Amino acid sequence: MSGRGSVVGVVRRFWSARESGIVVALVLLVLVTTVDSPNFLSPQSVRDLLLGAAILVVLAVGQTVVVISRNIDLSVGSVLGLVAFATGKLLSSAPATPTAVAVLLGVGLGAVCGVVNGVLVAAARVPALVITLGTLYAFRGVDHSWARGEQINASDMPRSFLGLGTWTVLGVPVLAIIALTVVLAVGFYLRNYRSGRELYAIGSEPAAARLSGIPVGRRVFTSFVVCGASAGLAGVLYAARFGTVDATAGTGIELQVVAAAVVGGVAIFGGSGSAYGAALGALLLTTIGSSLAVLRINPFWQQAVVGGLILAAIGLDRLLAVRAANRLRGRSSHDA
Amino acid sequence: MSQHQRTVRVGLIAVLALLVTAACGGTTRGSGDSPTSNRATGSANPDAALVEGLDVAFLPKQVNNPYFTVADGGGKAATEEFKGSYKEVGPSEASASSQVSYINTLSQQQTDVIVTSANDPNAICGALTSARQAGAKVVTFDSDTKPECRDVFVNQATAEGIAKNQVELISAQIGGAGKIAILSATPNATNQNAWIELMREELRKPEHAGIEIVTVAYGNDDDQKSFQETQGLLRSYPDLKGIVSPTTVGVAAAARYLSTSEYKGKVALTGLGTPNQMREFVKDGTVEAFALWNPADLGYLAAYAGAALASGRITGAAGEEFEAGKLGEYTIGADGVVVLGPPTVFDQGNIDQFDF
Amino acid sequence: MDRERAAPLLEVRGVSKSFGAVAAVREVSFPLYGGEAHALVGENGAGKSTIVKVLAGVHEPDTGAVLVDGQELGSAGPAAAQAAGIAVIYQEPTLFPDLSVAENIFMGRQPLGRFGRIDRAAMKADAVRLFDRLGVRIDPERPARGLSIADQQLVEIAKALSSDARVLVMDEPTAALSGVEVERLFAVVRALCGQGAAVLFISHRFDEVFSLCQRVTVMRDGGLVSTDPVADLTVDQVVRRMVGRDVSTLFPKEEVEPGDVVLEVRGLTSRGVFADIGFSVRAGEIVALAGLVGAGRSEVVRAVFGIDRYDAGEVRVAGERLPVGSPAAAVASGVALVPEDRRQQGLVMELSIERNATLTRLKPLSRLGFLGGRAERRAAREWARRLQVKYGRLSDVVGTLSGGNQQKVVLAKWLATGPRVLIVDEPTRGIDVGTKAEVHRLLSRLAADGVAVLMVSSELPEVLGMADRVLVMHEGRITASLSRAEATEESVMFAATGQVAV
Amino acid sequence: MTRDALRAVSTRWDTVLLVVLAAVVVTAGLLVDGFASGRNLQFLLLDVVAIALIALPLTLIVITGEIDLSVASTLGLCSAVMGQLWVAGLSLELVVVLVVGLGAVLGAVNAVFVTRFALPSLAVTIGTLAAYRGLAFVVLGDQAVADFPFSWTTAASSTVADGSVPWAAVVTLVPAVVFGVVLHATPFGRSLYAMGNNAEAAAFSGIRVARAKFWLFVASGAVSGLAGVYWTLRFASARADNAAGLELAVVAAVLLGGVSIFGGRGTLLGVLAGVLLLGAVRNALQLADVAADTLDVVTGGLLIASVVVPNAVGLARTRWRRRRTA
Repeated sequence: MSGRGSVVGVVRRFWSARESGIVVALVLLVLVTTVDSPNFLSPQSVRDLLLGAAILVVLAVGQTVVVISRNIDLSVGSVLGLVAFATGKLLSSAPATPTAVAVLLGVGLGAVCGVVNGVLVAAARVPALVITLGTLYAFRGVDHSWARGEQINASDMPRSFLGLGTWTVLGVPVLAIIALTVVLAVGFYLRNYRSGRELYAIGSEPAAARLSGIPVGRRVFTSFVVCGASAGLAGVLYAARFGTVDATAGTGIELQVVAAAVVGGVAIFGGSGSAYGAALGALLLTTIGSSLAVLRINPFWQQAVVGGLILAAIGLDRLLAVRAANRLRGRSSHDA
Repeated sequence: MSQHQRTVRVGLIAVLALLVTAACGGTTRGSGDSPTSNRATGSANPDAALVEGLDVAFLPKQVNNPYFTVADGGGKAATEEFKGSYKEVGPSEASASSQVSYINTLSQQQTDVIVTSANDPNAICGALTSARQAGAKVVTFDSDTKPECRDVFVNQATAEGIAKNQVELISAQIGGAGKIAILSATPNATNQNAWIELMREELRKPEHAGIEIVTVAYGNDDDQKSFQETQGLLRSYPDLKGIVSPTTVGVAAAARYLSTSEYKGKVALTGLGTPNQMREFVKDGTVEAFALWNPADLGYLAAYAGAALASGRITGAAGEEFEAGKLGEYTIGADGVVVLGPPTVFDQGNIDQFDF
Repeated sequence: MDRERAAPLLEVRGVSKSFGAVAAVREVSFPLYGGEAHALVGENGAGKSTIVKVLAGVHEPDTGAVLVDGQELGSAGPAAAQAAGIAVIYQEPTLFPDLSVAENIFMGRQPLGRFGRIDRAAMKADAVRLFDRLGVRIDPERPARGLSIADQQLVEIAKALSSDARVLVMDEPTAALSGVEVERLFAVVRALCGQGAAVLFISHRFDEVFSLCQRVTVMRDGGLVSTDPVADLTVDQVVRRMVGRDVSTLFPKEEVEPGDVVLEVRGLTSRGVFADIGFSVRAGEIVALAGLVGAGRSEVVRAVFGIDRYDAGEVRVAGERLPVGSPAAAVASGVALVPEDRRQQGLVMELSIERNATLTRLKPLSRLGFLGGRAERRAAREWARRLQVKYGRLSDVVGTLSGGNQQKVVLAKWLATGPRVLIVDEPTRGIDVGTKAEVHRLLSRLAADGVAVLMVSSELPEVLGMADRVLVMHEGRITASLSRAEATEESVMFAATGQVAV
Repeated sequence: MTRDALRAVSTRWDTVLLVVLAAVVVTAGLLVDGFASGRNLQFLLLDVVAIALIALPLTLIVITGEIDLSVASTLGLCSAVMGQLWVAGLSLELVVVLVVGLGAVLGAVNAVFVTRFALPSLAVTIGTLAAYRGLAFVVLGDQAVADFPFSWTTAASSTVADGSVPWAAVVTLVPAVVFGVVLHATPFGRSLYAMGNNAEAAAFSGIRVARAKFWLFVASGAVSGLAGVYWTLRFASARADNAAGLELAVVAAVLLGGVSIFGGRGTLLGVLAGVLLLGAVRNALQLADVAADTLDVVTGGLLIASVVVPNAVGLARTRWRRRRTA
């Protein structure tokens, strides 16, 4: 890691990485917005951006783990809602609960939901899209029938817990630090551990994975538990950040989560993509929301822009893949 | 290849032919027919006793929505008072089409009184009309439908009243002059749009000449979106003096954002919110005062209006009067509208007296 | 000879395995000794692949067991087999296209650094070392996607080597390799045997079996026929045991007077793949397209048929020019292609025999644009009979048939269209000797009936035995056009390796 | 192996569904007050017409191994445009033609991305799901157009002679039969199964895979546009958020109907039975005053059961067979 050569290498790797495309888009977006409205980059504003993205980032990273292995988890919004309500309920009825315990319980409940998905997908060998579409309805129904229209307000929860959503360390929101930790941990795991790489292998070619002796069922099961746990964590963070929780929290967020992952370069049919990309995708989507609000663009355009972005992202991935294939083809014919 | 071209050509010709036939003559906007109005028929008997054992069904915009849970709770209390049987049904997502399905079900169940809040003033009209033809009395509350589709609308406050109240609140908080922004719910929320329009009108009056609405932002009644929109407003209008958010989700989200930001105490915030959600922010000084009607009373009044209709005491015609339990006497206004009363303003002094 | 008394490294003992009502393998037993290469031969459908999958732990035997060092193999699937030191190279490569070559080799066995992290540098170095051993140069960091079939097969072999397996099972590893690569592979296998490993080698190429292996096991119809030292047998004996009868002439070429030019290709070019390809095929003629794997032969016929687009040139059938990239148009003008990859391209494995056999003729079989089902059934039965397909019911899924019978279904679906031009790409790859002869007879008869046949084949005897004319490709160009008289093993190989200028 | 067993069971899945549907209808008729009445039948059918319509082309699309999640957004955008065109003073007949045409164009956009650029339809239509809904809001904003002629809006829920079967349901039968015949009794339909199982082999058989998929997406768009017209007239309200989220209900019905999400398997009859089953269950539970949250749990449970049960039965069957032969 010393000398000019490695610097050049790092730069080159940056340019060839899929993530760099999103970074460029993000930078451009922030530049344009800042030119129009200079205090878009004020400390408070940046803090807000990070805060706003944190929950989506956690969800998108969890989703990445599942999507990489050629599955999908559509139930994350419902899990988030369920855990957010459960956390609120716990803290309003037992305000003395330490924040750490509340977080752990929330993550645990999310993981339990993940276990349900994982068992159905891995053991019953049923397509994840169908199962998680089913649990999307089912978890939300459980949430509703538990809440029965009850709303938990900020005043019902202890300040120490709500602080999780507002405190900053050296000016950086705690929420963003938690999200970043999750990104780094999952990203590091996926890149550097055998079981992480096996998820890519499963997503890339499931039949080959089975022949290679990879415990496919167990890995897929684990990926759903991880995704559920991250949705659980997101639920706890949601409760802390917004302070107001009812049974509808997180409704419809699953599409944003999938969109963030796809925009971040996670292939919808598995095998490639990274947690970092997904996190950047989530950050980009959130920033677009904030930018449009700041630029005072007709808010009706936002959804259309997000849709266009998804199409652009997958189109770009395709283009890059075709280019790379052409390059390889050229090279191998020279070697022959 | 040639076959492909032929297919395309045949298709084009077919489409053209259709267009030509369609364009020559046909139904245009001016030539449309209109439904026969079925306004209040029959005559009222002001002395009739309230019938016992009425089936009263509350159909909110969305079940498990805290606001409607409280409002329907009021309806339940009222129904118990006049010894009817109460139930609450409704979709878990706020959509007009699911409401139609529930109205049909209620009509099928021979319900005596349907009390509903419309997700769309037009979409549920047909279903309500056929429910009424099947014998049900229909009361709308909170959000009205077209007047010809229901018997009575129980309005939480007149739109003018709310607009006036909101303008007065913000005016007092920003010292009568400055730029303000509005943080609304969804772009097509009927109530909010009506109120915003009337607020603009109110601001044209000379005493509010110093106040200017710079923009309307939409938080979609979603916490995250409302947060973002609040941030956006403060970013794009550094000299903003105040925000009005006439929706409970929006005002709570905006308050929560302000309370932890550098703008706390510098930018005024008011709107329509529930005391439970807002208590913390009133106490920490983020919000000086805000308003809301009592949703429980709203449901309570709607239930009584329904009972009066079903008992034949009123028919929904203007000028008729009816007794609404603890709330006392109400008179039906033009278009079959009953107004609950002026909104309550909550501030440090009184907020602890309320729990909803 | 003292090995006879030594305990075998691995023993297949009384293994039976059924799928549904079909017994794929019945009571098969044979030993594998350390230091020996052991050939497993038999016709397609004889049960070799099932044995491979049992050894790999993919299938659990219904009865019997696999013993390694006298220990029964656990039932934990492929992982248990790997733990016992068994490595398998499958007939079809099983790589992860999105992952790097190095990761493909070491998946699940990556060298670890501190805290259980994968040591990428070590992994890359190990991969380079393996490729050096095999004498090939493949960039370990490039993704597996886009590798040629031969390179994929080499990665598979590297994968098996990397696991330091004591038992190496190779299911037709040489099918896609060039002669040089085969020699290198054999050197590695011999070295492994020298280190005491046992190798199970499955191949249809008897020259390879006889040059590499010390012992041969013959299977027929799911049962064991014999296990003997190779030295005690001749090719003829082995073939007789495989088919259970004498094989009639393998290349029953009929002499035909060629008619008019039916297929004409001019200046066909696809950048980076092949360039300036021109030839013609007459009615009644069989033209072979020979060359090494990777020379671009399959790519040419794919372009001719319209699967792939091309950048320049033209294809004419009976004078009419075919549009670029439209197989439907090619079919309409009487071209048929029996593709290289039967399972992936030739058949829809999940559909029934009947549906597959009639897939190319849906329009002609429909009445007033509607399909009733009866016409399809009749047509399928008729063609299954003509090609002597062995099947249970026509509604059975085609995947349940043996490889040879599957190939017959592919032929049936194309012959039913009554083609003027029949293109066959490796028509007998992975097919047993008996069926091979049947296919050759069929091609010969079709040519006699006036069909123009274009045949891509890597098997020189097949090329020399069947073709009226041989076109040889090298690196995307046609380097020689040889008449039947001119074509010899030498002349074809010279052109295929680019040593002859045109 | 499980796949084979799965197939054996699933070939009869539509029959199973019809039996379950009949059982639900009979049980509900006996136990739930007001279920077995003409009026209720009318309500039930009116509720499922839009889902049934959209499910028709979607069935074919899913059989080819693709998916179209943008259907509800297409419906919404078509509804919004219908409102604007009506306000602009065009005749309603012309508006209907234009709106269905618009739907076809929106479908063609999906088709171009999927067939020309070879992008996964799941990702593409998640993108257009957001984009079309966004455009709907851009077109109509927060407005609602409601002044459609009364004769048209009542026609949308009017009934055939005896008063219990809505015309809309009868009219839906026409495309249902068309799609059914196309899928099950034409060369085109047969080829859809082949390409759903193995697109490469289908292409090698001379089947125009891309073209078939292209037209299916166009059909899906056009039918969604038609459903948009129906929706707008039935609720007498053109709004940008019409039918938001309906895509999940449609996909649920198609999957419940026995169509494999991986393609290559399913029948139109099964899908129609699935649509009716979901509708009947919800209707009966609503009449029985079961809360909305329980309805969601039941819907989710049915969906999961529709894939888990055939799988489990298949596994049990192979196991049983193996034990018998062993």
